[in-house]
Amino acid sequence: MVYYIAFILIGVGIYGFLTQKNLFKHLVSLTIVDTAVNIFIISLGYIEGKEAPIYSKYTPIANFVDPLPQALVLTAIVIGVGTLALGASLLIKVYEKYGTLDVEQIATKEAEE
Amino acid sequence: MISLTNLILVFLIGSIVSYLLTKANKILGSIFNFLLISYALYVVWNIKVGHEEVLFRILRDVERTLKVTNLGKYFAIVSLIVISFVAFFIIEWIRKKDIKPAAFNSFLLLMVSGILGVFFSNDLLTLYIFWEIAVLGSFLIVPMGKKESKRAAIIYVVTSAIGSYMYLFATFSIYQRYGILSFEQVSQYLANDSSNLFKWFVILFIASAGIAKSGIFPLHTWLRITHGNAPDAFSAVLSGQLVKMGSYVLAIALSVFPTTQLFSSFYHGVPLLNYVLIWLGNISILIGTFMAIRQNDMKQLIAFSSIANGGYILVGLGIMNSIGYAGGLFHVFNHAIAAAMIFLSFAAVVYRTGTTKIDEMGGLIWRMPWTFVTYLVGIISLAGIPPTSGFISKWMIFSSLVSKGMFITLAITFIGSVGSFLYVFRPLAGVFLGQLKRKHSDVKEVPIIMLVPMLLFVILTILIGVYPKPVLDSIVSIENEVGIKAIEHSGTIIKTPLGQWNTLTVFTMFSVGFIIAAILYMIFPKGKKVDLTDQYTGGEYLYNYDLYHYATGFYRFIERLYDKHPSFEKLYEKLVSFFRYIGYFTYKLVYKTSPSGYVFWITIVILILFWVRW
Amino acid sequence: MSALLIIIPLLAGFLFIPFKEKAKYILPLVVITTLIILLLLSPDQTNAMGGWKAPFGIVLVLDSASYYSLLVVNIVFLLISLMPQIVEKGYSVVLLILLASTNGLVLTGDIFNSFVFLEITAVAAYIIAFSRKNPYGAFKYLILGGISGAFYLLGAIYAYIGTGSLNFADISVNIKEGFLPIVALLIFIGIGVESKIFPLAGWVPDVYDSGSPLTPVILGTGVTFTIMYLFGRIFITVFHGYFLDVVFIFGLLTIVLGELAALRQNKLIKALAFSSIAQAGLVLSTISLGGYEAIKFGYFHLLNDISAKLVLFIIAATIAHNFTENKIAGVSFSIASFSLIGFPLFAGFRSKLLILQLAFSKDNYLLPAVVLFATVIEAAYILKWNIKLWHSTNTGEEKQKISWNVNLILLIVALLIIFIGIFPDLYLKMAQNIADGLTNYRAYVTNVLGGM
Amino acid sequence: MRRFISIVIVFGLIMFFINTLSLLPKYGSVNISKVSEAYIDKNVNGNGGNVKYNESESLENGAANVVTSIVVDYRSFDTLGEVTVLFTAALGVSLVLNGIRRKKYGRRPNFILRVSVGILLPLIILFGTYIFIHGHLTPGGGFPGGTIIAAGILLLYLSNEEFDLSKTPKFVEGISGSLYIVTGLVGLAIAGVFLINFLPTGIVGDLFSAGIVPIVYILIGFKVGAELSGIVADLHREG
Repeated sequence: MVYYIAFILIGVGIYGFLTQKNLFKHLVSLTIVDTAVNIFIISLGYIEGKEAPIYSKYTPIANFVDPLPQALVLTAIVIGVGTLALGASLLIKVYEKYGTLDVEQIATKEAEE
Repeated sequence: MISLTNLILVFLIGSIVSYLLTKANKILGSIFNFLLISYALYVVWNIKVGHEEVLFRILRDVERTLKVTNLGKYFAIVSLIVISFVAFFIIEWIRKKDIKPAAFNSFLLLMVSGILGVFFSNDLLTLYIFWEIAVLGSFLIVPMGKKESKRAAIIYVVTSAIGSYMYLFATFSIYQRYGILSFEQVSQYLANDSSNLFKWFVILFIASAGIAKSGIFPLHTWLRITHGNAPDAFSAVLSGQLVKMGSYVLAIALSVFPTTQLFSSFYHGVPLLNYVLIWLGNISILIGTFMAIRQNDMKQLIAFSSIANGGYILVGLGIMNSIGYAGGLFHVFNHAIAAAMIFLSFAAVVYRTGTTKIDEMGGLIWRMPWTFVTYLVGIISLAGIPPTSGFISKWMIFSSLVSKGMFITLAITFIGSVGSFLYVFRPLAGVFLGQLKRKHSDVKEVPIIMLVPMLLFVILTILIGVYPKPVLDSIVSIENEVGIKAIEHSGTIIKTPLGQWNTLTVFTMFSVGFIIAAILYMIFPKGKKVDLTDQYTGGEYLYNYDLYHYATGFYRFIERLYDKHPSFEKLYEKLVSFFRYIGYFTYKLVYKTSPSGYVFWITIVILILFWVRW
Repeated sequence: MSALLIIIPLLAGFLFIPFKEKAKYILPLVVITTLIILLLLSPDQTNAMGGWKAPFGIVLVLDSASYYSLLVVNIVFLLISLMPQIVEKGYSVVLLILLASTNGLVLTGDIFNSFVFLEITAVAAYIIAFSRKNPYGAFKYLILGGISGAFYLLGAIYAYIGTGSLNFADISVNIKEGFLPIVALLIFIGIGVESKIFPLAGWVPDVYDSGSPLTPVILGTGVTFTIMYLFGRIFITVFHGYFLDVVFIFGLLTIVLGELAALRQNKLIKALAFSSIAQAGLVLSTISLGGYEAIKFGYFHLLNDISAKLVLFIIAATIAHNFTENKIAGVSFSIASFSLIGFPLFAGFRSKLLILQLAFSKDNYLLPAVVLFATVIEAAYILKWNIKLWHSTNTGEEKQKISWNVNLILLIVALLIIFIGIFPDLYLKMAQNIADGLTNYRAYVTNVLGGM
Repeated sequence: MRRFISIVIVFGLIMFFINTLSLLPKYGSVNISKVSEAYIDKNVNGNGGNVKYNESESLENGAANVVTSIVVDYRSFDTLGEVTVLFTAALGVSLVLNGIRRKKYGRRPNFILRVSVGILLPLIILFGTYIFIHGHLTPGGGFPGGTIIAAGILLLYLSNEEFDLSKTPKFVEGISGSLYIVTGLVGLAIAGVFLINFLPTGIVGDLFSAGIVPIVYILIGFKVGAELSGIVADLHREG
């Protein structure tokens, strides 16, 4: 069931790309796609009736969910953050140069050069 | 006597040496060039036929070999004669011209090494390698000419690339089908190959390299621009010799792979393939002649004449009976010498006057008499008037056409030679006859070093015109080698089914007539020489001195007949701009769009692959 | 031990972050040390990271293919590090990170690890792609890279679900049969964007024309080779050539449309960017002909293309006007462009000839026709630029003189191109080893999974 | 028109993904892969099996939090790559936004913010350090801990105008990153294998257990904290 949510979220992200004019919204759609992929990865590891993969007082014996997707997601999230940070700073420079973040106006400005 | 491979290596290294030498001193470098090329001519002259050498190995099992054949030797001698004369001409010419002399000399040697390789290669791939080296060498020199020559170099390379890449395609399909590449084996395999389509495809694609290079109909547009704008001395080499490389490949395609045995005869013993090629030759004769009449720039005019003469050679080679084939080969020699002679005289004219436009010049006969003589003999041989060698080859082609009964081609070739009288006379009248322009009054004759090669050409044409035995002997040996019944000739008499032609009697008749005319000219009182302005014309005083030179629009009345002629250059330009538009379209659509465009393309690729895969 | 190739540049990068400007001097040292280490290592060894054996931990595989690819990539980085002129202030640290990530991409034997290194290369490439005049191009590249990274990650996850582990060798051996199409498709999208396949490589012209000379030089040569190697590793060794017929069609499309688009460019760097797209397409379609010979000639052509591009991009980025005052640059530019077109005495001719002969021997008449058509177009625009630069009359506004070390490197690479043109077996032997390593996947699997 | 096309495309894409559902195991009934089985039972090298909290002694990994054991020990090379991505991103941000002066918003931060920062900041910092020190015992670890510290720094930036970390994040980042590699190199020196866990792993669940895992995670905590605050600092700078 969660798979459908993940796929629909990817669809929303891509839809955001295809229709939005403002560049910052593209960055937001990129994050949506990243989070959607992360949700999909996490949902692949879940097993009904099993606990979080940590040995503790409450869960002394191994009765755990699949830990590997969670480890991979940890990395994927940080990569998403890295790209987002760089994208935001690039956008600042784009705004500085073109004075706008709208795709059409940038295209017209670039055509003038 | 050094072997061929070393000769080619010497030229490759020589091109670097001559670069350094010319950097030091222009004249020294050009002299070095001339000596090296004449040494090559000497080596090629007395190399014995059948001598074979292994060169190097590219595709694993097929070695690259060089082999001296009669055909190759004949073409090599013709080319080297032309280049050595031009190299001698360059010694003086290079000093004045504003081109980069060091680069010019070194690329010239690079080109010669390519040419030597082409004529002596024994299989399709070596021929392609040296062909590309020659194209590279000549490509580097062409842009040194006028402003327009930059664009001309590109058109030149692209057209010759089209031709040579079709040739390469055919070479590889042969290699893939038979596993061998050398000419004899290929012709044997082709002979007993069953599929007619493959034979057609192979021969046509190999001939396409020749078509591109010798400026035959579909790929002829580059000749006008390249010859017209290349550095003057080099356009002599370009049209005198490089075009002959194209005829060499055509000769290979037609005679070494004997098309007569490969295909059933279509019309009086001429196979359909030859017939098609002959018709291409005809069209290029028509185009060459009619377009040449229109030209005002003398170099472009002669460029169109090389298209026409390329057509003659193809018609000659295509007929494949003894007289026609011999006529074609002889015409290779004549046109090489005539075109080189004419272009050298133009180079001399430009050396002195600086322009190539016919209507800007006039009356140079008094100032540059020897250049005028070379030009006169050149156009006589080009037009094919008896005492010079040009007539013999054209006469052979006509007689073979008659004996084959191909009357439409005969009619076209006649129109071609009549047309050649017309367009050849235009520069004669425009440049040499008529009034001398005031700005050319101080023009002197070109220095001796430039005159010597021109006059040598003159002597050579008349000598071969009178005594064609050496050329005819080598043509006979080629015909035997290629398996066509050789023409019988003895000394100065050439026997053809339609009668024989004795060059000696004709020459004596001509010289007698010439002497009588000279005597009459001496005896009768000559007209009083009068200055242009000293005449009474109905009360109107002539104050404009240059007005009465009628070189501008010389053949306006003929040009009006076909003003709206279909121009292939415009057609090809449209084609190029069509490709450019596709490029622009993809660039705008895929590369210059906003990020949403990129994502759009990614999703489209996924959907296509998804739709195709499942 | 092979981990050192990744660790040393990374350590240098970390240490030099506070004083970025001075990193310019230690960059050549680091590259030389990695080269020395590489030469000391023996080609076929597998190092498990953290001591955990193959399917469980991450494994770095150093077989003949990755050995020679590393050699090529490190030599390219060495040449670039010897030219501090083209590296802007503070970018040497980014170059160090890029070197670490390219070495990692070549060495890694784990699909998720390759995703991480691909992302490091991508992020480093976004930074290099950015310059004062080109923030928009870098941003577009970031978006495209981000999306392709997401798809690559999805592909990795599907591979994990399909085989139970993330190791290349494990995937190639026991991936469940239904998963291969979906995994191949997603990975193709992920790598396709980086390896300049036709519809996906929208970023190339804007990024290569970023104004800073470093971008086209490093992205066009070093990173392209690594991505092509990764493509070979995944699609041949892991997927056993499963997806290659699709790649063949895309390759042909890339060649034709890449060349056509180059025809109309009026800036030299953009034209060269399209030429590198077309050449990448040619390499990909040659590789996807399938078979040991095809891969060998594909990588041979890639080596020739890389050496020609190195020269062309350096000159196009530094001085883009007449060569009269710096002759050596002019001569090497001409030599590189002749080798690109395939004139006989130069390296490009050899590889084009072998590719044509190979295509014919596989009864594939489409590839030669496309290659020859593309070469005609390429001859047109490359030679146009050649003439324009040699004979341009405008006295270039800034009389930029190339410094001696850049000239020296240009000359060395140009002479190498001619040398390869005459004796091609130096590059051929390298390409042969790469093809060996990639094709016998049984040795790869036993090397990784079996031995520990 | 454009919206309609994009809807169709997105619908096609979702259909593409849904089509792959037939391959995937049903949600909730995934069977654990052989690799994760080994991670959970900590017997990759075959001497693990039935790990029990507070009892099993000197296992091959020893970290109570299995996810941390994967992130830092079994697949520690991934995390090294991971940290480099963040490092490059921070480097990139500083190269792209190489502003000098600190951006002044020109309005004084309101009273509540300035006072509450005094109270909250130590708590945030304490909580962050707790997270990445106990990385191998409780959920979370280097990355979340570092982010919390960076959030604290952000709070500082917002609360007063003059606050500016000049170059300190760069130093901290550089040192912690190279220390992480050095621990890996020490493993290489001792046991000839990069990033091996050369310290004793103690009892599952103790604070000082699981060999180098906590040390590495603390270093990562510092590094991530320094990098993210570096990014925050750069974004606050002019230009």
